[in-house]
Amino acid sequence: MINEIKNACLKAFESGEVGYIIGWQATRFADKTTPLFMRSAEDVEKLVWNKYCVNSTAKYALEDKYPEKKIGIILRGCDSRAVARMISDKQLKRENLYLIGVVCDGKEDPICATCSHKTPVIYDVLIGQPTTEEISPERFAEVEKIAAMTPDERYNYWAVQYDKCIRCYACRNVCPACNCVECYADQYRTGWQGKAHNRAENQVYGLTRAYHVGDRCIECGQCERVCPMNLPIMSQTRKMLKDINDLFGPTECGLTIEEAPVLGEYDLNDREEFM
Amino acid sequence: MLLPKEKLSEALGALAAEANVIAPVKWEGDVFFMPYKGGDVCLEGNGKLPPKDVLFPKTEKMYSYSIAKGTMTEHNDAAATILFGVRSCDAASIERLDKVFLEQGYKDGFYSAKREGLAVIAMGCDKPMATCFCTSMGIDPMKAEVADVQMCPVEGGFTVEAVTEKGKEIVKKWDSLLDKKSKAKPAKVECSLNINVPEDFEKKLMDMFESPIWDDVTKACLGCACCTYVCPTCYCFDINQDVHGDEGTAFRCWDSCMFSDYTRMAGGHNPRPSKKERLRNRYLHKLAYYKDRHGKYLCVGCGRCIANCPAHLDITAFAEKAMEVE
Amino acid sequence: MCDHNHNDPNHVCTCSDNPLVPQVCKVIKITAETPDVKTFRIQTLDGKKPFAPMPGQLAMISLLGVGEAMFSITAQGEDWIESSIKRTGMLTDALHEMTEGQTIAVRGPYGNHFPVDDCKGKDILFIGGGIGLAPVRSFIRYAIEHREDYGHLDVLYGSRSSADLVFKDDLFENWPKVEDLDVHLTIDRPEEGWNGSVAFVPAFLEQKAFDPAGKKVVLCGPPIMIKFCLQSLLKMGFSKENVITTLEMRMKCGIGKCGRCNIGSKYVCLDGPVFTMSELDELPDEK
Amino acid sequence: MSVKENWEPKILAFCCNWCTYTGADLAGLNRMKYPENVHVIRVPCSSRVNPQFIIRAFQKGCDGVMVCGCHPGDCHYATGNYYTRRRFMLMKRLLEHNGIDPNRFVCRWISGAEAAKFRDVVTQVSNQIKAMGPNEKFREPYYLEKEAE
Repeated sequence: MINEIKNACLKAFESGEVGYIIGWQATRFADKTTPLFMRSAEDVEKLVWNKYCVNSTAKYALEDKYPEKKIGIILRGCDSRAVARMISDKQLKRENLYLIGVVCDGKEDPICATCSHKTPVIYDVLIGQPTTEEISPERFAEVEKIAAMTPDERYNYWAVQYDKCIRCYACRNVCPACNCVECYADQYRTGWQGKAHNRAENQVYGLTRAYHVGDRCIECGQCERVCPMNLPIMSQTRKMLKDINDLFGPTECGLTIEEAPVLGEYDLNDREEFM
Repeated sequence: MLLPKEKLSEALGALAAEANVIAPVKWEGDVFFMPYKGGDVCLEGNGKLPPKDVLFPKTEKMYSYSIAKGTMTEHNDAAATILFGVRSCDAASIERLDKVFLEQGYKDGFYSAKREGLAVIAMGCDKPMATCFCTSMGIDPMKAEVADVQMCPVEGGFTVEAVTEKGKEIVKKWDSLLDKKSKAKPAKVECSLNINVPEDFEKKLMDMFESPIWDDVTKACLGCACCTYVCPTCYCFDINQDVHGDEGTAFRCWDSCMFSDYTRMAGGHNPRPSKKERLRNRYLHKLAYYKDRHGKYLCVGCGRCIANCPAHLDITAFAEKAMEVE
Repeated sequence: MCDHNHNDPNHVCTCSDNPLVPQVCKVIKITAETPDVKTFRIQTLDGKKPFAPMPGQLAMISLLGVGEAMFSITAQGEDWIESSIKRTGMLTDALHEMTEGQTIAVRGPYGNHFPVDDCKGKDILFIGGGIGLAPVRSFIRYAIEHREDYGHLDVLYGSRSSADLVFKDDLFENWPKVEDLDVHLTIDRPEEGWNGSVAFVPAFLEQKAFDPAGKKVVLCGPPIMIKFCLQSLLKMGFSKENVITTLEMRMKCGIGKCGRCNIGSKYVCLDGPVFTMSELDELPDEK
Repeated sequence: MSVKENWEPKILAFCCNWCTYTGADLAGLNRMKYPENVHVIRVPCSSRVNPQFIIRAFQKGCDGVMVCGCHPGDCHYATGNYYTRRRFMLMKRLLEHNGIDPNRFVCRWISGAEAAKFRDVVTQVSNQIKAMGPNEKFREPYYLEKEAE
């Protein structure tokens, strides 16, 4: 598999349209890889493809919105949904990207157990045999576990989680759905998000972010992977996705590049609860 | 002198009677320095977060005021604390913070009150983790810099050695528990991760301010504050007000040089606009600026930033790449 | 650098034993210098000076309930200190809506100060741009009070328009009366009713063609002006150790702890804000 | 937590300017009595209410929050309340997921003519919350300390 990816990268460089390609490279630790930015053919040698390629490669393209040449990205299933997410959020242009899709074999990341899209949804060239996809029954297991608790137990469960949160904003910086130019938390002069590190401010941050990305979350699991304090961040957004499924019909985000967010549109005969 | 392993919780219980004891305890799946309430202590590896928030809390009230009455009351209630289970790297970080908060220009009233009330019981390291590299930063895993009591794990218990007056008082409290005859000595320990830092590495780093190495070293960084908030020697803070109508409280809280508004000025100018300048400033502060000012590296080799970085960046990989640049 | 030993009797400061806790004071006089600059005269509640700053030192001024920021102290009298503040942000907006007599909280003095001693016996050329004249003015007033210690003084000051000239009473009445002191004023664009020079400060500086012999330069203004003035000064033969400037950085604690105002290993609030150009060259040029 | 006997709940009501606010005004004109522990905030449209307002309201000491707007189809801005409907159906469930009792967050359509409905809804919500007692969840430290005194 790795040689096919390397050949795809070399072909991309020969075409002359691609400025750099984002992939993975080894680190001094056997169980960790780090994103690699290949600018020329020699860099392609450093590319690796193993079960430790857990970093998402897609969001780095956001930092280079007006590239002279195309940005090459090697996409696993979830990365391709991240790219689709950012394109439908009008943050990336499809013509600026050269997408090398690779059918994923599942990585060393708990989210891969419930992955429903090992085959990339969007690509210029595909490597590997497309697999049949189906939504994992375990998708909302975590949400149901919390729903089974009493309200006070639920609150205390989340209170302990938000006591741990150290507000490093790694979950925001890695999330492809969190792609605002200036995040509300950075405009702290306006008082939306306090700077204090206490449970209350962490709750406001946690809930606001869950609500901002809830209807566009592609369930890539990066937020839970990067959280240094291991908070169950996904179960907040998956709660919203579960409600969206129940109320507005089955949805999976980031599958096409013209997908309007659920809260960005409406339907005249939505369920009526507030009469 | 040796404190047998099974007597440890009894020893800590004795201390907890008079002062509040902070010890590494397993909570929610990780080890954290938390108030000790009986039960056993977890001495594998190191705390997920450093013990620095005993001296430099995440959020700390400074003073409350009433706008109408124009009155101002200071909050500086520091209780005597005993910090148990501090590894040599974290103890070295306390020494680095002391230089900043107690000497550099002014004495910080909040920090110094807590520091005087603190007794440090250091615990040597017999099994360093894969990401530890304290020996490369000139730190002896078995001898902590600011320890009041130095303990080292040996066969069947811990050697105990009082270093300062405070330490002697603590050891006196443990008198009945100690086995005075044992001559056990801790074994020499070497970290698996090593970088040999050359002489005046900081001068070379400071001359590399414009070098192109910074572009590809910082490219994979996500610009989050994970590395700064798990780092034992990061001491940047922000000052803010919590205002409620007529009265308010000024507090200081952790801040990170990796945030976008850290150096953004009122007019909007920002000398460090992107993650490249910020990460460069962070690496240089750890490996150059602090040494240029105080003679010691600000990085104590605890490896927490390597273990927790979402993009798996690594300060030792950067240091090695910087050493190759002429 | 005033290194704050609190047992020196004549050293007055608000540090108490905790430098981060300010002292409540009141604003006794507010003079509107220009549409967006006001000068605030501050005094403690019992009518004394909160502290005795050296020229060029800074004060952390906070409006209770709004915020805190660092400002240069432009002047001091027997029982007051003065700071000129331009309206640019959240705190300065609130300050500009203050009325006289309201309380304000102050702590300081912070930072080093202009090298008043090694400028002794030399001519001094003060160059200011816009609000940049405020920190420079503290040294001008010091030089006027110790007039005999210094040689010929020149004040070269420019701003966008005549309405934007700060400290108009000093510029037009007080300073011209001081012996052996020349005031040179310029504005950026022509205006009717203004017969003085019309030029940017760096160009105006080159027209004046000052002779660098035995002359020190104190320069402060927007970064772009400092950059071009320095080029003109070097063309005229000034050496970098004789050009002194005071820097602006984001500051939160003011006492060299919170880590954000560093340029290389130097902290602008502790080792600065006053640096000579030669010192600045040794620091990494974070723009 | 001992509930002080004469404890009055603090309820915040975001009322859309074109329908509910007019309805509340009409209730006042007709001398209809409704509990005074409801603080009304006028918003141009019910979809102007940002979910963060709700979290901040609970933080700053409110015991209940209401969002009231025009009936679907009557919105002065044509589609505002359709977005509100989706937004707060999800918000209600997310708050429930985090332990807030769903009865503490109420969203209702009240038109300009339904003064009686406004009074009934507000009275019903106020009694409901009074029965539930003060809200302890999401409280800012400042309010927790103030209650402790």
